[in-house]
Amino acid sequence: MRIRSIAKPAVLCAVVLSCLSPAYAADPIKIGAIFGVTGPAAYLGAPEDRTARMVVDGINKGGGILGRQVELIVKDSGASSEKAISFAKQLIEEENVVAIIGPTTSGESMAIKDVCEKAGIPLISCASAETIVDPVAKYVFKVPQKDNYIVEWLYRTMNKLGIAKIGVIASNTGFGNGGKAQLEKYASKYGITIAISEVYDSNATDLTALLAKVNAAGVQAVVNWSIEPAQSIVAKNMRQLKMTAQLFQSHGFANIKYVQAAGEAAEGIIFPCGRLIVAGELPDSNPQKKLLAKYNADYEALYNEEASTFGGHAYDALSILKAAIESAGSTDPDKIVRAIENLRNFSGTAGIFNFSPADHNGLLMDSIVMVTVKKGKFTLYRGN
Amino acid sequence: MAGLKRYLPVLACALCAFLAPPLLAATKTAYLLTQLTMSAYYALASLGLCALMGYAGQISLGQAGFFAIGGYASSFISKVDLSPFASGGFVKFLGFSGLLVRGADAYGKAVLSISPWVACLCAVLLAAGIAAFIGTPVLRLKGHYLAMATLGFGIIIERIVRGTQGLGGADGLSGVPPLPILPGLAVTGERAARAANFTIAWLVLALGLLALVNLVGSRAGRALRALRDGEEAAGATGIDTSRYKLNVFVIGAVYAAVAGVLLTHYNGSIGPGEANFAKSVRYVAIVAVGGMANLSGTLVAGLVLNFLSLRGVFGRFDDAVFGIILVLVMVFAPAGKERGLQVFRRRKGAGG
Amino acid sequence: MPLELILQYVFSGLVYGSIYAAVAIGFNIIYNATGIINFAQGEFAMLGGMTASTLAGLVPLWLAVTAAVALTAASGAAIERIFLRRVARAGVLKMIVATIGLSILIRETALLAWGESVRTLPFFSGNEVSSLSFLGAHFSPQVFWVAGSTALIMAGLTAFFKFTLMGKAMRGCSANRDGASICGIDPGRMVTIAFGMSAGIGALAGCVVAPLTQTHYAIGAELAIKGFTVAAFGGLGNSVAAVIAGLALGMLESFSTAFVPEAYKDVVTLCVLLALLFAKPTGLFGSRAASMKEY
Amino acid sequence: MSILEVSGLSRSFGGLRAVDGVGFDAEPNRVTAVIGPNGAGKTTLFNLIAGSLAPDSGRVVFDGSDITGLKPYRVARKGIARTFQAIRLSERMTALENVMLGRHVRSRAGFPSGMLAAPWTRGEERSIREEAMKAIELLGIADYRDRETGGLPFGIQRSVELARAIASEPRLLLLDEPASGLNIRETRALAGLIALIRARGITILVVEHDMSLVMDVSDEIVVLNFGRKIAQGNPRDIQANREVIDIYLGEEDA
Repeated sequence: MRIRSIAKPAVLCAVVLSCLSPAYAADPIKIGAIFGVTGPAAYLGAPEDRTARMVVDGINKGGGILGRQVELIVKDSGASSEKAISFAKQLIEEENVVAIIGPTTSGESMAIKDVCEKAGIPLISCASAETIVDPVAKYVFKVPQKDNYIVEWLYRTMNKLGIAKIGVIASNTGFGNGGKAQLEKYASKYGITIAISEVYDSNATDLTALLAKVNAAGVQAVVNWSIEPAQSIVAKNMRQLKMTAQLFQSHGFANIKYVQAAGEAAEGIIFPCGRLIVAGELPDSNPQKKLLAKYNADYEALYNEEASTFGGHAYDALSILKAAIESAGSTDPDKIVRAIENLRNFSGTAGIFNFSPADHNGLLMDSIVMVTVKKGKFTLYRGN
Repeated sequence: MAGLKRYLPVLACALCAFLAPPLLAATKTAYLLTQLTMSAYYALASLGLCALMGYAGQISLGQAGFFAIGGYASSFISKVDLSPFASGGFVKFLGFSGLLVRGADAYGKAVLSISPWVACLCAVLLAAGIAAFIGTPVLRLKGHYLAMATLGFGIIIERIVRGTQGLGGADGLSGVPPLPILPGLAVTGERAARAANFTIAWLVLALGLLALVNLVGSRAGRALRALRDGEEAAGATGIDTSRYKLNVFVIGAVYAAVAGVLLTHYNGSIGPGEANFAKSVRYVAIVAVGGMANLSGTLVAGLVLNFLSLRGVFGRFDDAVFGIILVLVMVFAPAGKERGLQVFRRRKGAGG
Repeated sequence: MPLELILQYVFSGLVYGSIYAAVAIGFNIIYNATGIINFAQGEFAMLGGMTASTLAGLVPLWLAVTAAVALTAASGAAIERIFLRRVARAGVLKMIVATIGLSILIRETALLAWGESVRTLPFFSGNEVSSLSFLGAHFSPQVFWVAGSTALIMAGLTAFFKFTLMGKAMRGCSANRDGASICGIDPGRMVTIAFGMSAGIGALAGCVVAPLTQTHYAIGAELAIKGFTVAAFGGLGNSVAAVIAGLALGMLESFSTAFVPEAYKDVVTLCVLLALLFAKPTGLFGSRAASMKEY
Repeated sequence: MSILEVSGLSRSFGGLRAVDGVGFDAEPNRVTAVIGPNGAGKTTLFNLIAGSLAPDSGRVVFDGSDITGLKPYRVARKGIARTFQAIRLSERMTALENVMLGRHVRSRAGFPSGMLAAPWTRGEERSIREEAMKAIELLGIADYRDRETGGLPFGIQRSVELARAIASEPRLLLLDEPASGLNIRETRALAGLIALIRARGITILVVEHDMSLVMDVSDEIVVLNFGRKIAQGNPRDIQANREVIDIYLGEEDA
C-alpha cells in the first residue's frame, strides 16, 4: 500500500459528479498525512491513520469538500524526523497537497515546521509540544491540548485533595520531557513541591527500582507523564510496592488498552484529558457530546476497538481543515490559514477550538476534564 | 583492476551531479532532487562501512552512532549562543579571525554563534577522535564480540542523544543553520537551492568514492585486502594489522560523520532516530546487498534503497524490506572462496 | 540507604537478572551447538509472550503457556531448518548479519499478526495488585515465578546435558563437529534441536515475565541485547556463568537507578560490558577455548 | 658471525613442553634445516622464531638485535620473510598483486597518500610492480601473473608464496614445510628454487620432514626430538649420527 490512495472510488464519484455539476474543477483535493503508523509511536500513529481514513471516507460519501472529492495521501514515517522531512517535501512539491495533517510526534513536527512555513502549506500537527506553536508560525497549527493546561488541572485537583509533596517520573520522549518541564515550571505557582523528578527509558519494562526510590522520598502522589505501555507498568509496580501515594497520569493514559493492561492496579488512577473517553456521561447540552458519540460509534464499528484521544487528534485536524476550506471557499493556503484563525467555538474531540492569529492551538482550560478509573472503565472524576 | 575502468563509477557519479538537475527540471520531476540528495549522503555513510566490512573484513553495528555524532555535534556547536561569553578571550579570538556569525534565533533575539564551518570541522574531528579511542580496544576483538561492542557503542550514543535535554532529547535538534560553502552557495534545504544542493551532495559522494577507489588500488589497499583474506598471513608480510584495522575504522567513522553533518545542515534538523540500531542495520544491509567488497555496488545499493525508503515506497514494511534483504543476501550469497581453502587446510592437519 | 530500599533494589534486580539470564541461556545453547550468536534470540521471548497472551483468552493459563513454549520451540527449529541451515558455515560476519535480518523478519511478522497494541498475561498467582513483603520490601508473587523458571531451566539443562543421551550427543557435537559425526551423531539434527530448545527457553522466559512487563511486537530487540550482554559477561557458552552474570547485571541495573536517572540505565550496563570485553574478551568465567569457537 | 642466534628457547602448551631449551645458530647465506619426527616441535620452534607464538623463555637474536617475542609484522620489518605450511595467499588478488604485497616492507605510501593518489606514490607503485615482476620471473611463474591465485595449481601457489617472500628482499627466509603437498617432480623443482634463492645471498631456515629435500638443499641440519635439540651438523654427519637414526628407525628409506 505505497500511497494509500482511495483514488479509485473517489475518481468514480468525481466522474459522476462532474457530469452532473457544472464544469467544476473535478480533480480531487489532495490532503497529505504523515503518521508514525509503525515504529516507536505506533500506539498513537496507528489510531490516527485509521481515524483519518475513516473521516475522509465519510467526507467523500457526503459529497466531499466544495463538491470536490478528497484524496488522502498517508505516509508512514515510523516516527523518524528525517523521513518526515522527506515526505513533507514530497507531499508539497510532488503531490501538491493543499495541507498536511500530522505528524504524530513532536520531534517530527519541529523538523518540518520550517519546511511547511517556507513552502506556505498549512500544517496541522497531532503532536503536543508547546514549541510547535510557540513562536507562532503562520501556517503551523496543532490540535492536542497545551501541556500546561493539563499540568494546571492536575495541580488544581491536588490542591483540592491537600496533596503538596509529589514525585514526577516521565519517559525520555518529547512528550515525556515536555510534560516534566511544564510540571516543574508550574509547581511553585500551586504550592506544590516536587521531591523527586526523573526520566525513564520509554521502552522500560520494569520500574520497581525507580518507584522504590520515589517512595523513599516520602511523596503523597506520583505523576507519570508518558504515552508508552510504561503507564500500566507504573500502576502495577506501585501497587506491588504497596505504595499509598495517589497515582496521577497524563492525558497519554486516555486509551482503554492501558487500563486493561494494568488490570486492578488501574482502579483510582486520576488523569486530565479531553472528553472523548467519557462522552457517555456528558450532559446532552454539551456541544461535543453528539460528535464524540458519533466518532466513538463509527470507529468502533469499523475497527472493533475503542476510539482513543490520539485518533481524536487526526479527527480534529481533518474536520478543522474541512471547515476552513468550506468557510474560505477555496483551497488557497493563505485563505485556509485565515479561515482557521477565525474559527470560533469549533467543536472537536479534544475540546472547543477558538483559534486566533496569536493562538494556533485554540484550546483553553475548559477543553479538559478530570477522569478516573472505576471497575476498569473511564468515568468523570467528581472530587473525592 | 588496473587501468581507468575502476574510475568509471566515480565519473558517472560526478556527471550525474551536474546533469541530473537540468534533466529532472526538464521532465517536471525536479521534486525528486530532495530525496536523491538525502540518499547520496546516506550512501556516503554506507561507503565508509563498505571500506571497513568489505575491505578490512571487520563488522560494525555502530555506523549510525558516528553519523549521529557528526550531525549532533555540528548542529549543537553551530547553534550555541556565545553572546554571554562575548567578552571572553577565546570568543574575541574567534571574532578576530572572522569565525563568528551574527544572527537571530526563532524569537528574534540577537545571537552570536560560531560559523557552521568550524562546527562542521569540530564534529568530524570529534567523530574521528571517538573512533580512534574506542577502535583501539574494540578491534582486538573478533566476530561476535566485535559486533557486540560496536552495537553497544551505537546504543550508548543513541541513549545519550535521546536522554540529554541539551541535545533536544527525543525531539532532537531543529533550526540548524545552513552551512555556507561559497558566497551564495550553502548546504540548506531551501527550495531555491535545491539543484545546487543536489550537485554538492553527489559531488561529495563522487569524491568519497574516488578516495576509496584510490585507496583500494594503492599499497595500503593491497594490505587491507590481504588483511581481510588472512590476518596472520598479512602480519607476516610486515603489515601492522591492528593499525590498519584502526585506520579503516576511523575512515568509516569520518565518512559517516561527514554524511551526518551535511545531511543535518541540509535537513535543518536531526533526531535521535539517526543513531538507533535499525539505522546501523540498514547500512550493513546496503553493504551486504552491494556485494560486501564492492564500492560501486554499495554506492548503487545505497542510493536505490535509501531513495525508495525515503519516498515511502515500502510503506509500513520499510524495516521488513531491509530484514528480508539481509536474510536473502546471506542465504544466497556465494560462501566465499576462503571457505574452500579452510576446508583444505583442516584435512591436511598440521605436522611437526 | 534504608534496608527496605536496598532489599527493594535486590528484588527488582532479581527480576531483571532472571529474565536476562534465561535469554542468555538461550544464546549459549545455540552458541555451544553451532558457534552462532543468534541475534533473533530476543524475538523468541517476544513470540512466547505474544502467543501465550493470545491463547490465554481461550484456554486456561497453564495450557496457554505450555502451548506457547511448544509452538515457539517448533518455530525456532523450523527457522533453523529453512533459513540458517544454508547460511551455516558461511563465516562469522555473514552469520551475524543473517540472524539480525531474521530478527527483523520475525518482529515485522509479529506486527502484522498481532498489530501494534500492547498485550499482557494474567499473573500466575494473584493479580496485578497482590504483593508479598519481606523485611519491609514488597514485591509481586510473580517474582518467584520468574526466578523459579530460570532455576528450573538451569536444573533441567544440567540434567539434560549430563544424563540424557541426546544431551551428551549435543555436547559432543559442540566440542568437535567432525568428531561427533564420526560417531554417528547427525550434527544437523543437533543444531535443529538446539534451536528448538533455545527457542522454547526464550519463550518460557517471555511468558513468565509478560504479566510484569507486558509484551508487544517490538520487545525482542531490547531483550536480545541484554541477553547477549549477560552471555558475553559470563563467558560465551557457559550457561552457569550466564545465570550468575545475569543476576549481577540485574543488580547493577537496579542499583544504578539510585545514582543515575533510569533513562541512562542501559548506558551504565553497556559501558560495563564494553569495559569487560576490552579487559577480558572471554568473559568473567569464560575459557580461552570457549571463545575460540567462532569459526 | 652467525646471522641468527637462538638460545634456550622453550614454550609449553598446558602440561606439554613443545619446545624445551632449544638453541642453535644459523650461518649467513647458508641453508639450515630443522628436522625431527612428527610432534618433535619443529613448527612450534618455527613460529617462536617468526613471532606468531610468544616463547615462555629463551632469546632469538637476528643480526645482533633481539627479536624475541616481537609481533610478526615487526619481525618481517627486520628483514625476515616466511612462508606458511598451508599456503596463505589472498585468493581474490592476482599472483602479481600477492607478490607486490611482499614489497610492503620496502615501501611507505600510507592511507592519506593512497586515498589522494599523491603523485609521488606513482613512482613507488611502479618500482613495487617492477620488483615484484623480477621475483615472479625469477620463480618462472610470469604467465600466471594476472590470474587470481585461488584457482592456481598447488605447486604454482607455492611459487607465488616464495616469490612474495623474495620480493621483500629478506636477509633471512623461513620456510615452513615447503614440500608438504608437493609431488616428487614439484619437490625437485623446489630444491632448485631454494638453491637459486640461496645463491642470491639470502639465508634460509627450513623446517621439513621430507628427507630427500633436506639432504639435497641444506648446509646444516638441526635435529629435534620431543622438543629438545638432539643433534646438529652437516648432512653427512647427521646421516651417520646414531641417535638420529634411532629416532628415525626405519624411516631411513621412506
